[in-house]
Amino acid sequence: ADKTLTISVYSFAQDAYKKALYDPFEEICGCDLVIETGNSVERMAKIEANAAKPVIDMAVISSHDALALAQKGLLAKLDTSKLSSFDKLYDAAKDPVGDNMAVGYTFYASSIVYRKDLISIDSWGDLLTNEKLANNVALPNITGTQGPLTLMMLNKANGQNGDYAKTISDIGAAADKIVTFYSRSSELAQLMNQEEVIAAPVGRFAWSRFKSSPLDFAWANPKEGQAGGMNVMVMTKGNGNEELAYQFMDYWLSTDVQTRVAEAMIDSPANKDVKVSDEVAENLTYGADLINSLNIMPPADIIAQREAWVEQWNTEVIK
Amino acid sequence: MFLDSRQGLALALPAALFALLMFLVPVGILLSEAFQYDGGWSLGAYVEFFSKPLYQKVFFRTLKLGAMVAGTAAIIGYAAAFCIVNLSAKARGQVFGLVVLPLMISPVARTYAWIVILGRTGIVNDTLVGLGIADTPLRLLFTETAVFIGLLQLFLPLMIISLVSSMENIPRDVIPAARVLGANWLQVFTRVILPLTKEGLVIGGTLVFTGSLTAYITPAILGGSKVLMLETLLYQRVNVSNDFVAASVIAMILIVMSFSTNLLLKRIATARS
Amino acid sequence: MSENFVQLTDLTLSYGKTVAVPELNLSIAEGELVALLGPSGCGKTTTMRAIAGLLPPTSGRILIDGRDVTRMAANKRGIGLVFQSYALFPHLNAFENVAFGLRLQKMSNDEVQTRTMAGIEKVGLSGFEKRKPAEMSGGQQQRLSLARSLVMEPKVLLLDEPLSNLDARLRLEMRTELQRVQRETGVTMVFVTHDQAEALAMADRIVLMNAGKIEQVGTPEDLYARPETAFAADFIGFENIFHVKDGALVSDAGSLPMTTASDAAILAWRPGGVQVGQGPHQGAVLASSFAGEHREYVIDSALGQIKADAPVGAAAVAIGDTIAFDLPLHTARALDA
Amino acid sequence: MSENFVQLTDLTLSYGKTVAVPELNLSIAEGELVALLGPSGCGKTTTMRAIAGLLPPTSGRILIDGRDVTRMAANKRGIGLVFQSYALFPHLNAFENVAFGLRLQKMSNDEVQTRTMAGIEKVGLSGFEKRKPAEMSGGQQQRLSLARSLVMEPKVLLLDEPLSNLDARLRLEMRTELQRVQRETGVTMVFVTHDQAEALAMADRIVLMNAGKIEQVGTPEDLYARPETAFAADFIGFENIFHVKDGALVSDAGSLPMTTASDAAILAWRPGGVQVGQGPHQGAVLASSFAGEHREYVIDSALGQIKADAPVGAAAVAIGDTIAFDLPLHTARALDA
Amino acid sequence: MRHFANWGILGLTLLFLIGPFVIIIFAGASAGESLTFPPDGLSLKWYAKVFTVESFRASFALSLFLAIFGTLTALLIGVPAAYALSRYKIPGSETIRTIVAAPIIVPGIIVGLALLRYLVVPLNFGITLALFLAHTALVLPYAVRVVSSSLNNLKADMEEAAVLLGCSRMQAFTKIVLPNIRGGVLAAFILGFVTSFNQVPVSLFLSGPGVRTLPIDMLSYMEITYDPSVAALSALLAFMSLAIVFVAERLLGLSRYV
Ligand SMILES: Nc1ncnc2c1ncn2[C@@H]1O[C@H](COP(=O)(O)OP(=O)(O)OP(=O)(O)O)[C@@H](O)[C@H]1O
Ligand SMILES: Nc1ncnc2c1ncn2[C@@H]1O[C@H](COP(=O)(O)OP(=O)(O)OP(=O)(O)O)[C@@H](O)[C@H]1O
Ligand SMILES: [Mg+2]
Ligand SMILES: [Mg+2]
Repeated sequence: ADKTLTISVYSFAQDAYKKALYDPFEEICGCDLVIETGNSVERMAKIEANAAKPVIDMAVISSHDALALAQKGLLAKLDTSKLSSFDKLYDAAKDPVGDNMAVGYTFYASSIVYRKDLISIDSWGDLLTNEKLANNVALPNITGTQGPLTLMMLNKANGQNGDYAKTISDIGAAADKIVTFYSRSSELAQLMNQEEVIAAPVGRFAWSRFKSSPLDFAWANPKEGQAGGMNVMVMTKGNGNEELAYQFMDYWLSTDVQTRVAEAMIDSPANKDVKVSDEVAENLTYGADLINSLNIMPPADIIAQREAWVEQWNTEVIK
Repeated sequence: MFLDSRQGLALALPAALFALLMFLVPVGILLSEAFQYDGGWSLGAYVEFFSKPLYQKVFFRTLKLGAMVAGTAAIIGYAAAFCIVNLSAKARGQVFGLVVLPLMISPVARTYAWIVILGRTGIVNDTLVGLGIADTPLRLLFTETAVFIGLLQLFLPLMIISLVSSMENIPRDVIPAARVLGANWLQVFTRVILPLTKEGLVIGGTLVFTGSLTAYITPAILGGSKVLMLETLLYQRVNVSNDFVAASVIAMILIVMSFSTNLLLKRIATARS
Repeated sequence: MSENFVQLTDLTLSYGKTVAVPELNLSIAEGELVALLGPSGCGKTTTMRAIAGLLPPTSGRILIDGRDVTRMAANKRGIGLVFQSYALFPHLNAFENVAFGLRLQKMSNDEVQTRTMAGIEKVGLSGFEKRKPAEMSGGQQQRLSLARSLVMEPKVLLLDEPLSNLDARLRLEMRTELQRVQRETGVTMVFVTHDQAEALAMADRIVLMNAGKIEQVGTPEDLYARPETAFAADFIGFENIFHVKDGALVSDAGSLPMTTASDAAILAWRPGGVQVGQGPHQGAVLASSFAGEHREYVIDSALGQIKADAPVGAAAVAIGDTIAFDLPLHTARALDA
Repeated sequence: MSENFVQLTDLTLSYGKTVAVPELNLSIAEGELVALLGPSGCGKTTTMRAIAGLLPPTSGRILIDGRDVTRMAANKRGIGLVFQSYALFPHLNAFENVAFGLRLQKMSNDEVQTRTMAGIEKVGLSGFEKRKPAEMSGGQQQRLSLARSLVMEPKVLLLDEPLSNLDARLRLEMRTELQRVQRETGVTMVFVTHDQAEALAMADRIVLMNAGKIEQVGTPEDLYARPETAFAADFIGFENIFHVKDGALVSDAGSLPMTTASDAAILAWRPGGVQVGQGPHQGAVLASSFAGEHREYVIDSALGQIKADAPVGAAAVAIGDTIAFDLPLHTARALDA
Repeated sequence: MRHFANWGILGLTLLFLIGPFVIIIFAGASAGESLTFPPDGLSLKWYAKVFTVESFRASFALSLFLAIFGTLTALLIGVPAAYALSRYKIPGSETIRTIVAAPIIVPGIIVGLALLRYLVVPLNFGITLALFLAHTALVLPYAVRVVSSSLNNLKADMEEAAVLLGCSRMQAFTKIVLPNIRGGVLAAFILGFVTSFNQVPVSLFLSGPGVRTLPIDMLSYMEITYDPSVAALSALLAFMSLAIVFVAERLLGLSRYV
């Protein structure tokens, strides 16, 4: 094929995506997909480095990273009329970062995974205060996607009403008893499997790794509720391949593809029309009720405060 | 020695030009960004860097770990190299093969092996608790100890290689001569072996120290964000904060550290004789 | 004064599986100067290293001054060794090389200074104190190595080809110096050489070795005049060696009738013992060379090559010309088969 | 046959700023065998390297067979050089070392085979063809290096201490072989040695060098009997050299009256020219050594140390005893100041 | 007694150096789902899985290409440089030495970033080309240093002898110098090969859609899961490197030179 579309995606479950999304799309468009994978920060850094002459046509990243890129003028404003499935999306997914710079394609919940045979978790606050968790708990690093979510929930649990500085100080005070601040969920899974850590906040998309372990893991339902996040699609500015990119985005958002991806238990759908079995739903962040109950931090809040958080984190937590 | 220097220059130039154009120039441009501060040329970025307590701490930790790894590698390296040199030619080849074996293994995998070994239920803790040396499993992962062990294993082969090759250049009968003149083994080491292998020590020391400073995978995985080193901090500055200036500052610091350590070691080595 | 100051009993020395020296027996008296003589590879260095404690014997014993030192460490034996390869410390200058052993003893800095300087002077290297070995010529290095051992004033001093790299004059000087040291300090010396002239000149007694075994032991005069085996005779300069058979001299090349009968099995002549210019035999001159006091000829005879010395006064014979010669019985050494 | 086959004109040779050989002039005839003699460090190797083309001269010219080769590349000159350090190729066995140069020429494999084997045989290394240099003794390596140059049949063959590592017998054999080769092929040979006996024995002409300069050139007999300077005399064996002043012999140590008057400025005696056992002078014996045909004494006299040879038949004098001696004028060599 | 102490020290050192390798081999042979030692039962399924991951195949090919051709290129320019530095008096030879050795002391991330920003983006160099240049530069210091040290042990008079026997300078180099330093060249090749093959920091930035070195691919695989297949892959790669060294040793007698 003489047409190619270069996309940048998260690296997990590429085999499943290939079956559910890439292969059928290549069939339809008669083009080649070139796929770059990696975690969102690295991919963002490269999009920025290549801004003058974009290599990537279309990328999927976290909503606040999308906002950051948008603010640097690296993204193209989306013409939603070119996305036939746009109306089927949950409202929250339609314009998550404002100005139509991105559309959401999946939601995820975020809560605490813990060893049900050793401990019970009722509240996010337990992470810092439960005696049994001293030297047995890991938290996500503030620089990752999960970090701000945990910060938000700890803030809520301690009734600090958005005074994140105070929450970071609390984490700093407890830092000696925290095994590590992880940056990859796979790393956390390894640590929990070798019993280095018995509880830690984690995104729902990683749950399957814990569920299959011989150890007794459970997904907490803390009284503050679960945190939530969304991953979005964006298009780089001036990539010259817009038509194909729209075609691909639309295909990915279609009920067909979203259902296939959901049934493979990879991504939870952002398309309202997707219907799945209870058993599948159990593993996903599925359904309007659940999605509406999630504590979601506006991307703008994260972007605005992150530098300050990292700064404070570096002085008080990492020390 | 052939004296036609033009021919010599022609032979050396391709390598020098390659390193210069394809390597030093781009790196130099990047590093020069660290001298851009508030729109002009200044050392402001460096002042700012060293004014942050975390950065100071990371700086000194990196220095300390680098020195400790190099020092320990030198001690173990001498013992091992001396044993290797004393082996028969055949056994020497085989042992040498085993020593360089770790170099063949991806550092990624090597480091993950340490996660398994140093874990709460890993072999080290099992042994310590089993022997009654420790009551409860020690927390080794994500500590400086873990990073130290990982780096040591990573770079020890380089030290052994340098020391073995410089020990082989010790003239044949010099050690027996010292023995016959009344030196015990410690004196043989300090007065004969050490001065005669200092070149190997300088090369090995520089390789290990520089390697420890600029290693990325090991501190990233075994230390995580709790044991930041300059290289992992550099990565964080680039990737998380897009802060190229701080990254350049850190890179420049690393280069200066490596370079001055090399000079210092050379100086010490030549001053002694 | 002990007759058995250094005593080697059934000493077997090997490198891995190859036996270099099998079952050696040798006694050396206190204050004696013994030369180990023998061709390259016969085990001279090997024997020295064993005495010094650098090569553990496979079997047998080494006694020094009555004490069994077979298992004693090299640095405890109080033995000096001048290495064939000098074994100087390349990182130390001449002064520090000589001072090395002294500094290891509890000795004041002043004394180290005095004794080192004296040692350096003895070998004629004053003024070279600051030079590194690499900046000295072969002969200077050899002398430095000598000085390094001498200053230690060992009970036994082993010297492995200590003069091989010196030119004739320097060699004579160093010989004199070694003999003086030995006389003055009464040290027992064993020195190795492959040069018979040196062994003859210096030694009280010569031990001639061949392929790891002792071939003959005796005074220089003994060995020079009365070698007991064909090997010894050949090595010591009786370069013309022939079997006697039915009143004729026989070699691989042919035979020559004898003028006087002899009942010896083997007869050997030095080049100086061969008479040239007149005699019953004839041969072509293969080579001729001037040697100061005499002229050396190689003569192609019925017995093969014969080496003969002619007084320098005699008219020189050109190469290729025929010359008359004799092998007189009175200059021959008779040997058993 | 050219009288000036190899001609060095005002040749100055330097290492960086240090001049090793200043303005050397020397002519060597075709087919001549010349020895470069001189103490260590006098510039012998340096001169050889310049002739071979390995060291570009600072100034001056080198002519070979009438052609100026001063700027000619070393591999074009057709000169052979046997290195003092052998310079064998460690990765090649003995056969391949010798065959190396032949293989570079357009020559059939058979011929390479034949000539190489012949060369190896000449130096007595048959059977060692498959050995690597590291598996051979020093003397064997030296002979291999010789063979490698000989098979090339160069016009000029330079040999830098080609026999230094051989023992007396082997050395004689190799000397004979070198003389034979030279006679048969008529090659011009220049060889370096620090051993006067070797120079005397082999050379047609000896060039005696001292500190980069030529001290004397002459036939062996010339040099041996008639050295012209004190340095030459000393080097060639007139080891007892004294100034003549007011009818007495004078040295740094003292003076001794002469029995016969002489108008020479300097007189020199070989040890063999000194008469011992009887004579007007007395001295204590400092050292005494057996040398086969004679006994060498070092006598402590009013002139300092005197070296003297006594016939071996005479009764030996013990060290420390007094001995009578004379310095007869008829055995002395007179020299200018 | 000495012998015993000798092997004692060596044994402990080797245990420390090789222990992790043994763990990797066995962890990769686990029948369980996660990286553990001792493994939960033995099976070869993870070793088998390695061959089914498509991206590993592509990135292995890229890494192998870089390691082989990057190292060869480094040797191609590095050996003459080492030769010139040890045999000629060159003006500024210290500067040349420093320039050539510099890539060792520059942090890899900076190298990757610099090449990306100043070669790839403005000059339109492809990522593969940039990777190739970076790996060549990284191997260059090893090539020059290792080859230099074996050249220094090689006496210059052998080349002179060869020239006098009729060689040109070039022939003297190929017939005499090269055969005698082949151990050094081989050691440089192996050192360069493993350095390049296992290089991570430089390649962190120098990767693009479809272009990724194997270690980076392994790292990103581990973003998703720590299953034992990465251990299995590492063990396989180490065995591959060992096989290369073993063959080299057999063919060229490496141990005589190291
Ligand atoms: N390290 C060694 N390993 C194996 N064999 C050796 C070793 N050193 C010497 N040999 C062998 O032992 C024998 C005796 O060697 P040694 O060095 O004692 O000879 P040498 O009499 O000193 O000869 P030279 O006059 O050449 O110095 C020789 O055949 C030699 O090849
Ligand atoms: N590469 C060099 N650099 C500097 N000086 C040198 C070099 N080679 C030799 N020399 C000096 O040049 C002088 C002559 O040296 P050369 O090697 O020609 O001596 P030689 O007569 O061959 O002595 P030997 O008998 O010891 O071999 C000596 O003073 C020596 O120190
Ligand atoms: Mg020996
Ligand atoms: Mg010389």
